[in-house]
Amino acid sequence: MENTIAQIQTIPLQYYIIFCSALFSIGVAGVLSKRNAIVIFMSVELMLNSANLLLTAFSAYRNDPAGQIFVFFIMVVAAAEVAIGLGLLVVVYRSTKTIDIDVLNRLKW
Amino acid sequence: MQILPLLLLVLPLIGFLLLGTYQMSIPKSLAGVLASLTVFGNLIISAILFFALASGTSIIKVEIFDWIRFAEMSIPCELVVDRLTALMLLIINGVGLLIHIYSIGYMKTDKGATRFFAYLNLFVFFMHILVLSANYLMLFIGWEGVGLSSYLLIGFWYGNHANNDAAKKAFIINRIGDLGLIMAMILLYTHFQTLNISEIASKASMLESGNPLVLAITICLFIGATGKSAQLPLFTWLPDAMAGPTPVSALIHAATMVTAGIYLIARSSVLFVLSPITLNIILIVGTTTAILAGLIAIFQTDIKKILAYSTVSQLGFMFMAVGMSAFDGAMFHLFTHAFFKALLFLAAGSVIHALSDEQDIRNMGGLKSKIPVTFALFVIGTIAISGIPPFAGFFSKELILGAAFHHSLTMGLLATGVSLLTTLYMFRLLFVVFFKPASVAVQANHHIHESPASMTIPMSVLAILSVIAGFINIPTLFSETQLFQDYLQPVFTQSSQLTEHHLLVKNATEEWLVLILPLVIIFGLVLLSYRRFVNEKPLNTNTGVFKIMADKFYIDELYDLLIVRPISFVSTFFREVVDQKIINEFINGIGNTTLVVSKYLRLIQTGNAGFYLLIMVFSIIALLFFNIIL
Amino acid sequence: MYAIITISIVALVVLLLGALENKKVLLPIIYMGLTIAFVLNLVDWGKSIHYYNEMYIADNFSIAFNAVLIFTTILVFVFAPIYYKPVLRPLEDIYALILFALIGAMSMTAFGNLVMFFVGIETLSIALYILAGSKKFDPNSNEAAMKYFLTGSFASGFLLFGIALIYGASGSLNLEEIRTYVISHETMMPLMLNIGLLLVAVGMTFKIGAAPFHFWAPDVYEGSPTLITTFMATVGKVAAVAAFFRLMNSSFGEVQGLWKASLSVFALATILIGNISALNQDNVKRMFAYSGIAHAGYMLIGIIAVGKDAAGVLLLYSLSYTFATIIAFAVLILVREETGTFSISSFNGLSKHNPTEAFAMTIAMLSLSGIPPLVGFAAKYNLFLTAIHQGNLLLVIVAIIGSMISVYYYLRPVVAMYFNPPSATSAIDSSSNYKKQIFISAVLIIILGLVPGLILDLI
Amino acid sequence: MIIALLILLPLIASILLFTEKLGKHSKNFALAVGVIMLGISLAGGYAFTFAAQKILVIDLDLMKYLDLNIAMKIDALSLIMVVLTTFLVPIIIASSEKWEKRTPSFYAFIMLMEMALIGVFTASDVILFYIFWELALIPIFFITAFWGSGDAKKISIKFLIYTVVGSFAMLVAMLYVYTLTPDPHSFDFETFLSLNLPYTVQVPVFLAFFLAFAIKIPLFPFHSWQAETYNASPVQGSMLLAGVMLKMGLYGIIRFILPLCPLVIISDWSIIYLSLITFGVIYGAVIAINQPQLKKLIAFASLSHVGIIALGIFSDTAYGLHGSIIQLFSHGVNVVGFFLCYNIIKKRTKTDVIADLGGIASVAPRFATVFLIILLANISMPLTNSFVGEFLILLGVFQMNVTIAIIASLTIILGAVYMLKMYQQIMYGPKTECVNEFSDLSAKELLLFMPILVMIFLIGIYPSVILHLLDQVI
Repeated sequence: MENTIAQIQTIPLQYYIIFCSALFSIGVAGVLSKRNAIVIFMSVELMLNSANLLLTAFSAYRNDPAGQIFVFFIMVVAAAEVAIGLGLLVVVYRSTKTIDIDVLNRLKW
Repeated sequence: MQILPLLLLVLPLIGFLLLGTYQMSIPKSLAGVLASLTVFGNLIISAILFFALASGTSIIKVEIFDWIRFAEMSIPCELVVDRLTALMLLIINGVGLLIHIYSIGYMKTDKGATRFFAYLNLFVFFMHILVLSANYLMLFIGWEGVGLSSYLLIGFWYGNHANNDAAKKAFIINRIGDLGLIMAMILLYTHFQTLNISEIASKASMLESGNPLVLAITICLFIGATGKSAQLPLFTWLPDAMAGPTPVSALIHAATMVTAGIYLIARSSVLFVLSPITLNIILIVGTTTAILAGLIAIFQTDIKKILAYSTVSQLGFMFMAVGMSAFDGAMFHLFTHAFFKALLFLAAGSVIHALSDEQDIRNMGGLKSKIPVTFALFVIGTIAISGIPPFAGFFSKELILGAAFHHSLTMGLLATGVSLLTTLYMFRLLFVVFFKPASVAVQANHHIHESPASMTIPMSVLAILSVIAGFINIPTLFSETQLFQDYLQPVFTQSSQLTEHHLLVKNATEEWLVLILPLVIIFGLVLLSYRRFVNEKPLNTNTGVFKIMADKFYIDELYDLLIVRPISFVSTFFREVVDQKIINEFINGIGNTTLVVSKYLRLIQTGNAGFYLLIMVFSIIALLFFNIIL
Repeated sequence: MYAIITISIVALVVLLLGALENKKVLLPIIYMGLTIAFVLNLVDWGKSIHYYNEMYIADNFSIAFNAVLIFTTILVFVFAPIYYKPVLRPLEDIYALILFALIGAMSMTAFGNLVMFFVGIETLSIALYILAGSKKFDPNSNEAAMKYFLTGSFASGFLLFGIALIYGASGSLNLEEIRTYVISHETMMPLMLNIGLLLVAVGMTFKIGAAPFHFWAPDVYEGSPTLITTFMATVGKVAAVAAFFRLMNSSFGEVQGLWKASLSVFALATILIGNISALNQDNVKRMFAYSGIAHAGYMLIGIIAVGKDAAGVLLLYSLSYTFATIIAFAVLILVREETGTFSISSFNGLSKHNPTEAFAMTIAMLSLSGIPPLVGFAAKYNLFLTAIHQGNLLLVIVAIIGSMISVYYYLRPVVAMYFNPPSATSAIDSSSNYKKQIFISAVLIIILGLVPGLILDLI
Repeated sequence: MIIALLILLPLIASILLFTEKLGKHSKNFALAVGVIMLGISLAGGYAFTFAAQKILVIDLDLMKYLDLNIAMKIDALSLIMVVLTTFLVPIIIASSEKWEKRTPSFYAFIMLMEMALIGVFTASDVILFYIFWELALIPIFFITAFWGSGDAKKISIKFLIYTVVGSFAMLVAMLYVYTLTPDPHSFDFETFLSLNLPYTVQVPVFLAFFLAFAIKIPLFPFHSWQAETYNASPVQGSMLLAGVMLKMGLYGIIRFILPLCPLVIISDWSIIYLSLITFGVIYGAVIAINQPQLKKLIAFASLSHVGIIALGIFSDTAYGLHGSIIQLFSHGVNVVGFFLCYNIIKKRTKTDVIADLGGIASVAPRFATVFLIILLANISMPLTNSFVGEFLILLGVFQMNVTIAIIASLTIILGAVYMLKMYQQIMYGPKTECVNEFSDLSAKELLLFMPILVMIFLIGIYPSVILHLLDQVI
C-alpha cells in the first residue's frame, strides 16, 4: 500500500488535476454535443468518474482514506443512477420509439 | 340692547326654517304673512338700533361664541352695529318689508309661494349677517349666503333651463368675486393676524399711503365687490338674473344685495383711502361700467333688463363716488337708489303682472290709462332716478356730481354724462310703455287690470320715500345741516383723516353750476325722447354703433369664446385624451409590459433538454469567468 | 437519527406488505411510522448530538427542518388516497420511494460531512427521478422523468466535482474541518477551493430550482403526477434549501465574499424570472412550478444572509411555503379530479359548491403572495428584515417588486373561484373527507402568521 | 381597553357574519355593531377630552411570540379619524340593500374593513400600521369585485395591484428607516419620528412614502384607478373608498412624511410635487365639468378636493394642517352624503348618466333640498363643514407659496361650475322619462341623511369641536 501511494505520488498532483478536469470537460462536451440518451448517460458517467479519480488522487496525496471511501459511495450512486436511467430510457422508448432527447418536448413554455 | 342684533338674525332664520321645513303644509297665504312678520320685527329692531346709535350709543358689540380658535388664531362669531350697519339695516328691512308685502300679492297664484318666502327669509338672514358681522370671515358668510339665496331665487322657476342657466351664471360669476374676497382675507390675516374689521382699520391706518400690501388687499376686495355689485368685467350676470320673480329683482338685484360691494368698500374705507391706485382703478371701472351699461340700456327691449342695466349703471355711479373717496355720497345714493329702483322694479312687475307676464316693451304701449296707479308710481320712480328735484335722486346725484367736479372737470362731465344717460333710457322706457299708442298685443288683451292693493300700497310707500328721502341731506347750498352725512360721519372719520383733501369746501358758483347745468340738459332730453319714442318708429338697431350697443357690446359672447368654450374643451380633452389615453394607458402599459415580457420570457423554456443543459453550462462558464478570472 | 432508521424500516415493511398484496394496512402503517419518526426526531431537541463521526448531526436546525419535512410528508400521504383513488394495486413501490426520498431529504438537513451531503442528495434525487416517471403510461410523466434525470445527474456531476476540489484544497470532507481551513486561509484562498465552492453552489442552485439552473423545474413539475409534484415542490425544495444553508453557514459563512455576489445575482434573476413567467400561465400546475422557482429565489436571500437569524427565518419561510403549497396542490388535485384539466378556468365558481376548499385556497394564495396577517407575510417580512440588516437593500427591493408581480397571478385562481360563474363540470363531491385536512392547513397558516415568533426563535 | 374593543368588536362581528348563520338579521346585526362602535369611539373621545388618557393606549409587547409590538394609541388625530370611521360605517351599512348573493358576507367585509381602518388610525407601531394598511385592501377588493357592476373584476384587480405597488414601496421605506434607528432597532412610532435623518436619506424615504400615499389618496397622476373603481364598486364600496380609505393616505402623510422628511418639505424641490398636486386639483375639477356620469363626477371632484387637503398638509403651517384635518373629516362626511344622494337617484332611475336625468326637484323637493345642502357643503359654502377647513388650508398654502395658493383656490370657482351644472341638469328643468316615477325621500331615508346634515352644520358652525381637540396635541 505504502508503495502504491509512493508510486502515485511520483506523478505531480497538478497532472491529476489537469487530467481529471480534461476528463470532466470531455464528459460535459459529450453531454452537450450528443443527442442520443445513452451516449449522454455515458458522458455523465465520465464526469462522475473524473471526480472519482480526482478524489482518489487527493486521498492518496494526503494519506487520508476519507476520499477513497467517498469514491465507493459515489460508485454505488452512479450504479443506481445508471440503472434508473436505463429504466427510464426503456419506458421512454416504448412510447416514442426513439432515444433522441430532442423528441422530448411535450412539456414547454 | 345686546340681544337685539342677535334677534335680527334669529327672526328671519326661524322664518326660513319654518317655511322651509313645512313647505308642503303651510298655506301660501299664511307663508307671506309669516315672512313679512319676521321682516317687520326686524324693521322695528333696526329702527330701535338706528335711533339708539343716533342718540349717543357709539357701537353695539355682541360676541356669540368662538368660531375658529386654535393656537394664536382667533376668529370669534361676533356681531357689531355701528351707524353704517344701522343704515343698511333700515334699508334692508324697510325695502324688504315692502317687497315682502308686495310679493304676497304678486305670488298669490304661484304654486311655490311658500318656498319663495322661505328663500326670501333666507336672503334676509344672510344679508343681516353680511352687514352685522364684525370680521371679514363672518361677512363672507353673508356674502356667499346672499349669493346662494340669489341663486335659488333667480332659478325659482326651475322648470325652465333658461332661468337655471341665469341662476348658475350669477352664482359662478359671484364666486369669481368671492375668490377675490377670500384672497383679500388671506392677505389681511397674513399681515394683520386678525380679520376683525375695526382692528384692521386701526392697524392699517399706521401704514403709509400707497403701500403695495394695501394695494393688493384693496384690489382683491374690489374684485369681490365687482362680482357682487355687477361691475365690469363681472356684470353680465345681473341682466340675466332678471329671470327671477320681479320682487326678487327689486329686493336683491336692485336694492340690497348688489349694493353689498359698495358696503364692503365703505366698511374698508380706511384701506381704500390708503391706496390711491386702487381708487383710481375703481373710478375707471365705475365710470366705464356706468357708461357702458347706460348705453346698453337705451337699446334693450325687455322692461326688466332695461332696469337691470340701469342698476348696473347706477352701481357704477356709486363706484365712481367711492373712487373719489366720497363714501358718504356713495352711501347716500345707495340709500335713495334702494327706494326708487325698488319702486321701478315693483312697478315694472305690476306692468308685467297686468299684461300676464309680458316683458317685451315693443308689445306694450298705451298703458297710461289702463293701469293709472302703476303709471303714476312709475312716473315718480322715473323722475326720481333721473335726478329731477325735489325727488330723492336729485339730492344723492348732486352729492356725487359735486364730488366729481371737485375731483376734476373730466370726471365731473363724465358723471354728468352718466346721469344724463339715465334720463334718456328711463324716459324712453316710460314713454314706450305708457305713452306710445297701444301695441297690437295690448289691444288684443282684455285682461289688463290694475294690481291689487297688497301690491300698490307698498309701491306707494316706496314712491313717497322716493320723493322725500332726499331731504335728509339737502345740499350745503340750502342748508347748514346734512342729516345723512352727519349721521355717517363717525364711520368715515378714520378714512377722512387719512385723505388730505376730503372735506369739500365748495364755492357757491360751482355748486350752482352742478345743479343747474344737468337739469337744463335733462329737460331737453326728456322732450327729445318724448318726440322720438312716443312715435311708432322703433330704434334702428341693425347697423353700426347702435347694433353693438343693442348687442351689449358682445361681452357675453366674448366670455363665451374666451372662457366658457376653452374650459369646456379642456374638460373634454382632459377626460378623453389626457386621462384615458395618456395616464390610464401609461399605467396599464406598465402592467401590460410585464405581461408581454412574461409572454416572451416563457418562450425561453423551449422544452428541449439539450438546450437546458447548454444554458447550464454557459451559466457555469460565465460564473467561473466572473468569479475567477475577473 | 432514530427517525431515519424508523422511516427506513417502515419503508421496507411497506415494500414487503405490498408484495403480499396487502393494501389496506399500508397507509395506516405509514401514518403510524411517520408519527413515531416525528416524535423520535424531536427527542434529540436541544442536545446537538453528533452521530457516526459527525456524519449526521442532530442539532436544532436539522431537527426543526426534519420535523417540517416529516410533517409535510404526512400531509402528502393524507392526500395520496384521493389522488390514487382510481388505482387498484397497492402502490407500495411509490409509497416506499416517497419514504426513501424523505430519508434522503432528512440526511441533507443534518449532514456533518460532504459524503453524507452527497449521498443524501442522491438518495432524494434518484427516488424523485423514479417518482416523476411513476405514471408509466403517461408520456408527460415519462418526459418529465427523463428530463429530470438528464439534467439532475448532469448537475450532480458538477456538484461532485466541486466536492472533490474542495476536498483537494482543504484535505477534509468534514464541515468543521473545512471551516477551520477556510478561516485560516481567508486571505489566500486557493483557486481550487474557490472553483470547488462555486461548482457546489451551482449544484445546489440546481437542486433548489433557482435561475439560471431552473429550467428543469417547470417541465418536471408539470409532467410529474401531481402528488409527486407536491412532494417535490415541498420536501425536495425545503431539504435542498436547508442543505444549502447548512453548507454555507457552517463552512463558508466567514468567506461570504467568495459567493455572495454570485448568489445575489442568482436570487435576483430567480425572483424576476419566476414571477414574470408565472404571469402568463394558464396551467395552474405550471404556474405553481414558476411560483416555486420564485420562492426558491426568496429562500436564496435567506441563504445569502447566513447566520442564526437567517436559520429561523428560513425555517419560517419553509413552513409558510410548504403549507400553502400543499393546500394549493391539494385543491388542485380535487379540482383536476372533477374537471380533468389544470387550466385556471377549472377553478371557476368553486366557491359556490365548495366554500371550504375555496376559502383554504384563497388563504394559501394570499399567504404565498405575502399579504398580512398570514404567515407568508410574516415569513417574507422577517426575511427582508434580515436581509436589510445585512445591507442587501437592493435585493430586498427586487424581492418586493417580485412580490408585487406575484399578487397578480396568485389572485387569478381566487378571482376564478369567487367571481366567475361555475362551469358545468366544476362541482366537486362535497362529501370529500379532505375538507378538514385542507381547512386545518389553512387555519395553521393563519395562526402561524399571528405567532411567527414561535418559529423564528426555535433555532 | 377602548382600542381593544374598537378592534376586536368588528373582528368578532365579521367572523360571525362570515358564518352566514345570521341570515336575514345580518344587516341589523352589522348596523347594531356599527352603532355600538360609534358609541365606543365617542366614549373614547370623551375619555380623551376629560379623563385620564391611559385607557387610550395599548402596549402589548408581543415581540417574543408575534414578532410584533401591538402598540396602539389614540391621540387627537387618531380620534378624529376613528370617529369619522365609526360615524360613517353605520350610515354605509344602513344605506345598503339586500344583495342577490351573499348578503351576510358583504356586511362581514364592511366590518372587517372597519377594523382594519381603525387599526390603521390607531397603530403606533410601524409594522402594525403596515399590516392594517394592507388588511384594509382585502375587504374593499372583495366588495368591489364581488358585488360590483360592469367590469368590476378587472378593475378591482387593477386597483389592488396599483395600491399594492404603492404600499410595497412604503414597506421598503419602512424597513430602510428601521435599519437607521438606533440600536436596538425598533419599529415604534416614537423612535421613527424622533429620527433626524440627513437630507440625502430623506429624499428616497419621501419618494417611497409619497408614492404609497399618493396612490392611495389618490393624487395626480396616480389617480387612474379612482374613477373606474368608484364606478365599478357598489355604492357602499365607493363610500368606504372615498369616505374613509383615501383618508388613510392623508393620515399617512401627516403621520410619516411630515415628521420623517421635514427637509424635503422645505426644500426647493418641493415645488415639483406641489405643482403636481395643484395641477391635479385643477385637473380633477376641470374634468368634472364635462363628466357625463354622476359617479365619475364624484370621483373627479374628490380628486380635486383631496388634492387641496394634501396641499394643506404639505404647506407645513399650523393653519394648513388644522384646516386639512377639518377637511379630512368634512370630506368624508360630504362625499358619503354625496354618494347617498347618488344611491337614491340610481336606485330610482336605474341610471347615473347626468344627461338622462332632469326635473327631479319638481317631484322630490325634500330630496332636492338635502342634495343641495350636501352639494353646497362640497363646494365649501360658508356655514357648512368644509368652508372653515378650506379657508384655513388656503391660508396655510398662501403662506407657503402664493402662486400655488392662487391656482389651487380656482377650485372655488370650478367647483361651483361643475357642481351647479350637474345639479341643474339632474334636479331642475323639465322632467325626463326616467324621473316620472321618482318618489320623494321616505322618512327612513331622510333619517339616514340626518346625521350627515347635522355633521355638515355642526362642523360648519362650530368647527372648534375639532380644533379644540387638535389644540391639545399639535
